[in-house]
Amino acid sequence: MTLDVPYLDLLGSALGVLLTLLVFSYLLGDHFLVRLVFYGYIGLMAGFAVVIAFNSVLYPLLLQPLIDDPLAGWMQVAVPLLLSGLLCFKVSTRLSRIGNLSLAFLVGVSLAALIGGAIQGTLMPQLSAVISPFDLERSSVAAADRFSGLIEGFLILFGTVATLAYFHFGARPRFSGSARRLEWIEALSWVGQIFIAIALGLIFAGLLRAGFVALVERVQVLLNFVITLQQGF
Amino acid sequence: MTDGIGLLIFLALSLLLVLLTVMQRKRSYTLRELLAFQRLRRAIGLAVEDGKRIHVALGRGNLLSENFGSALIGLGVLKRLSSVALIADHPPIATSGEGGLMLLAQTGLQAAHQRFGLPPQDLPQKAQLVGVTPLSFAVGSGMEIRDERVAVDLLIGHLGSEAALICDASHQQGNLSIAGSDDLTAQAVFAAAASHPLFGEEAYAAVAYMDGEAVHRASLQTQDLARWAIILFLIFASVVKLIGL
Amino acid sequence: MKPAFLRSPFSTLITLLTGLIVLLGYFLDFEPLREWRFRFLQWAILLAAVALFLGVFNLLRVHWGRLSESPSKAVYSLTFLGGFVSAVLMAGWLGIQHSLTRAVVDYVILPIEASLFVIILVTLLYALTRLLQHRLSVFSFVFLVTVLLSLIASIPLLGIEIPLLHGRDSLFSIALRILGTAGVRGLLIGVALGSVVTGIRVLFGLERPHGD
Amino acid sequence: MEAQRCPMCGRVNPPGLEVCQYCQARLKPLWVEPPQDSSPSIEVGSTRARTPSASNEPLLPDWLLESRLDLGGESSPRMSEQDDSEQPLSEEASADEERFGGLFSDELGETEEDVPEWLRSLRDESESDQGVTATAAIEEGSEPIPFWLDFEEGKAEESPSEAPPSEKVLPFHEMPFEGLDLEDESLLSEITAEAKPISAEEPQTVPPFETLEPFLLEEQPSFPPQEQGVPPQPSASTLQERASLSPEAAEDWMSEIPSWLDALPGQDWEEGETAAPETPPEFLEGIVPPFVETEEELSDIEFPAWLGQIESTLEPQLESLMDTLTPAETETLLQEESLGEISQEQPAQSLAQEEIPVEVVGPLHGLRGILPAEPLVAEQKKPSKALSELLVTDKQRAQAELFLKLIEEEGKPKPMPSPKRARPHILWRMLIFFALFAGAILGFVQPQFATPPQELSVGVFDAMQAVNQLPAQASVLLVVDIEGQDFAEMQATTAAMLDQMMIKGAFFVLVSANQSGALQADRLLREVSRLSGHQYQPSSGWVNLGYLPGGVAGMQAFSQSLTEVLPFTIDGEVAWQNDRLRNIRTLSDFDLVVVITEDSTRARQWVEQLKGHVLESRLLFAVSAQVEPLIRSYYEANPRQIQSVLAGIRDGAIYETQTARPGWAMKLWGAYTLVVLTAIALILVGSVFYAVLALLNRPQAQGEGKER
Repeated sequence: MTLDVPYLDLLGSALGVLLTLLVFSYLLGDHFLVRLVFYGYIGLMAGFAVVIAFNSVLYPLLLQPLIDDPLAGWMQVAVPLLLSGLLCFKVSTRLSRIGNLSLAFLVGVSLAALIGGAIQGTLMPQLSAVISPFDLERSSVAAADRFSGLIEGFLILFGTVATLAYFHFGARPRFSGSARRLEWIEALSWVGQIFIAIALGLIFAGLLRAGFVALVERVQVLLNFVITLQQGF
Repeated sequence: MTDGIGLLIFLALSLLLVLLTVMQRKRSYTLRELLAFQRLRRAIGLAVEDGKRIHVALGRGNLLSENFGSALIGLGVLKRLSSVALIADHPPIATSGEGGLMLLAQTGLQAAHQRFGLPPQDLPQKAQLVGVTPLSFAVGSGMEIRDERVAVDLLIGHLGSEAALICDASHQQGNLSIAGSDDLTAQAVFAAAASHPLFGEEAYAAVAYMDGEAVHRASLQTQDLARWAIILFLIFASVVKLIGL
Repeated sequence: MKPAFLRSPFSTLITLLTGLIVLLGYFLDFEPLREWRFRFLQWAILLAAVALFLGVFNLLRVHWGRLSESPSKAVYSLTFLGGFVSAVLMAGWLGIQHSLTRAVVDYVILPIEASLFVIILVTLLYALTRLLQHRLSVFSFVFLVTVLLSLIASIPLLGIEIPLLHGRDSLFSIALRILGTAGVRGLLIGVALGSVVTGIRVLFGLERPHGD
Repeated sequence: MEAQRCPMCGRVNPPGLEVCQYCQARLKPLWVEPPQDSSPSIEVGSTRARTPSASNEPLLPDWLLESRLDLGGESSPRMSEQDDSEQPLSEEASADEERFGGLFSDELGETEEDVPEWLRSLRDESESDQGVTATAAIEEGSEPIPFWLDFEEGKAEESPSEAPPSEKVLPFHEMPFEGLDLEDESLLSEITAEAKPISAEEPQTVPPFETLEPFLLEEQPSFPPQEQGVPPQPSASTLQERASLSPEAAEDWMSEIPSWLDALPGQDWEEGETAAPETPPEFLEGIVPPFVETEEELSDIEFPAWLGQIESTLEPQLESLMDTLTPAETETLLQEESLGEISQEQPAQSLAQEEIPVEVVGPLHGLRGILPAEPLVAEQKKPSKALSELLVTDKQRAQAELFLKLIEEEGKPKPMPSPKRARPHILWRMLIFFALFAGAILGFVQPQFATPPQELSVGVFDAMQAVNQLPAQASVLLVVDIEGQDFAEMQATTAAMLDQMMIKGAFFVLVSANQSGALQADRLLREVSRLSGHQYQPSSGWVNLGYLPGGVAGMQAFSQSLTEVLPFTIDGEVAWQNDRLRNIRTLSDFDLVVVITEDSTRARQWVEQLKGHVLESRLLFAVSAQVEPLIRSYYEANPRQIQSVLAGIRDGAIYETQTARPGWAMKLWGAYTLVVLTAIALILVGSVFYAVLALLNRPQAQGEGKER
């Protein structure tokens, strides 16, 4: 095994190893030291986020126009500056209502992004993707593979329909006081849950695989550190 | 062309929602039973009685994307919970990983206080941005769960694999965790780690199952109708494509 | 109960107008609308960044308040504040790409995050093994079997690759992929539908989850 | 002067009569105990929170403890302390006390304004509408429903004809807090359906307190010795003695510790035992107004509506009962009445004495301030059979018993519930961790266990093709949307590809839609450069544009005009002045766009937002294994929307194998495969174990569920 950690980085590695072990100790339960690590980590990330947001958003959108051309810049940044200023009132409990204007604006744009994004970014592409296997004319697949493609398309269509049926909320009230869907919807949704389970199972397995790599990497770092120490002393 | 279809979908859904909301007053839409919400109602009562808090994790969804939808549901749930829990002087706590969500949560809690004629106190503590990155958010939420005598954890918003840490903290405290998200990775995590996972659209039904207002029932009815329309469209379009029309 | 738009008409109107302008800019190819949409998005991005600042300010305020509480909490808050200040100084003054900042990323942040992912991994495995105990259902069983088979198919078993099981083009992989894709599509369409309807509800002021 | 009602038979007599014309009972009491405002009344129906001392006496109901404290003269401080420290219930309880004090007060001259709100509503209601439940009335008044109201309600609803066999309820017998029942019982208990003759040999006061006596002797050593040995019969002299005690003396006595009360809760009174004490203790005085009323008071008193109801229902019953009596029975009754008259005479004579009698027999031995002889004597009469009985149905009795059980349960010390924390199963978690850890170490130490993946994945092939087609000195946009947690995996996935690009001298532009990614992007290139032996540095090798804010909106804006949206580098320097980027104005100017992400939502968003701005053949995705199920459909779509997908360490390892440059992925591969194998084993073992455990526990859980 070769050493990947340069000697000069030994101190940093030692810190990294210490932090790794401390975080691992969280498996035994919450304790003082691991909390210290977590709070320090949260603080660090908050600090970096603030600087990154300043460099990437506030500076180019608010300050740079003023620096480039103060007069035109003011015209350009007046409204966003006002909105930002109003939003800052949200930190005060008493004056927070003043910030509602900015918040309403932000929510409005967010809702548009939500609706537009969901329709154009998810709904329509996914619908189109379900149908596309049946579009034999535009298909670039070789003729020999078209049949299997069709079978695949049918299965995906059926699975999608069953999965969608699973979410049906409407039900009929029963004498017992409970509410149940129609029998055939229940049956379809039962099939749908199998598809959901498989989909989520695949994603879960992928998540585990990503975790295994993280574990292996940490073990490698620890081993490297131990070997470095052995060689160094 | 697709833009026009998008606009059409938007208009159709809007119209349907408004119509069905009006119609709800005549005939309420019956909803199927969802175990998670049955448990939630019971757990809320117990938590309020026990002087414990309810924790809502709003996630870290970006406001300017479609992730915002699940966070809106989380905010709606928070609003309903605060109405219940304020009576017992134990308002829920909300944690988020996004500044905008924190502001919205604080505004909602403040409105709930005002509805009860109570001065909003400790809003910065009750609705916090606990971390700005997914993992720092999860770690921060976990510590809030441990420190704040929480009995129920509702994870409704955009989360990812880090949600496992929140579910784990909840589990170790013996809490009930009900979790739903728009994110598939988070849903996969919830399938294994949450007490009651909400899959896909189920998370969007949370508010309707909590208060049963006309507009929320109408929402679900709209979704039901739209879903069947989509199913019919998929079948019809597939057949049309297949026969080459 | 009064609808939200009657309780907060001004906020609802602002939300509706901005939302519709941006939304129509999405759907309609009309230049003024597109321009306004772009401008509104820029402002919203700025506001979102300001909101992040306010969120961090809120966090600082909470921890500042905790300094006067019990010593243990004060120590935690002190650690948080220390981390924050050092990060701002490093990244803001020296720069993100400075060697010291890089060292902090490499030797502090990365180990913590990677180790936390290991914790997540163990947590997930733990939860998975107890799944059948918690919820003995068809869903749980299928979920568990899928995870297991997927893991088995991802690596050669002690140097052996089974034809029908291993490989991306094996029968097992194709079957799982098709079934999984169907589930994913159904979930995504459902989520999108829920998002759109929720968005419409709030846009038209039928509900204000963040207000009265 | 208005007509007066007989306290015994309940019939209305003309004004001015001293004895009842029907039953010969005295209508005007010979001695009236002056109202004692300061005398504490027992708390009826209180649900006061337990005091600290109460915890030592689990059987002592709180209401009784409070009354004891009150009698002991320490009520005020204790009460005030409690009110400050305890739950609001305490306040409520003291409010109840006031209410009951008002209800049973001797101050009959109360005006309508003095009537408590709840009582007024009750009266109004019973006057206006007998059918409306009292509960509703209370609810209207936003008052908590007094617990006894339900009992009264039930009683009022009982019709005489339908009434189940009624039963006498003893005072304090399992319902110590029921003020009204208690009152009725004190008022009428001695005259039962069986009409037990009360003789001098029958010490009716003794049995309930019988067991208390030794205790009392210990607690009250100051009593005269001759009194200790006094037989339990109340003699005329003792009655005189009692009557001669002054109210002041009684007050003095009351300031002493009423030790007999200590043991009260511990007594198990048998049902059917002689009910009322011969001389009811003082704390009952407030709840037996009919015995102490003067004529004026009687005329002024306003009977509660419920009582009126009872009377109205019972009077016909009584009359019919009298009609059914045989002459012999009537004679017996008359004899008993005459006996009562005889015994009535002596207390009447002693009324002149102002001293309040001291009880010398029975459990009330040594007590002062007990109710005077007049009521006692009157009590022994049997003016009315029906009125003597408190109509308590079986249902009410069952409810009362249930209620008492509940109270008893409350009184019992309960172990503090252990914090409801789920057992974290630390052992199993640690086992999982160490097993995986051991697998990883074994994989590093013994790499021969693992074999590199042999297949050439179609996705990897397509990716290799796209990279191979890159021109020298190409410009590559790297969208690095990763968190630190996934860095290792993403490095393993992309290292070979990036290595190939570096070999071709590609210049990288880095951008990230999340803040962590902005930090990780630099590190990714540094690490790949270091591990692969390249000399890539910032500026010369790459430009980091940093964080792209705004989510989907930001992505969209970036896709449309990247130079305007991100004009600066992550460190705030001008980005697009770099020589290698002079020709880049739009996304289509890049030779290749690679999206590296571990987030399924962002992966999807990038696909949608880059669509139309980048040629499919120039768009690569390198994603985490968790994103693969989602993103692969875009790659396998027909027509294809992206050039290729590299997913997870496996594809990275295949890439490295194919390029014959083992790198980061292959370095981890051996340990990775062993860890996966270990995990599979753990999942199998753990799942089977817990599933069996669940199956074994299932019948038990079902049984418990059924029991519940």
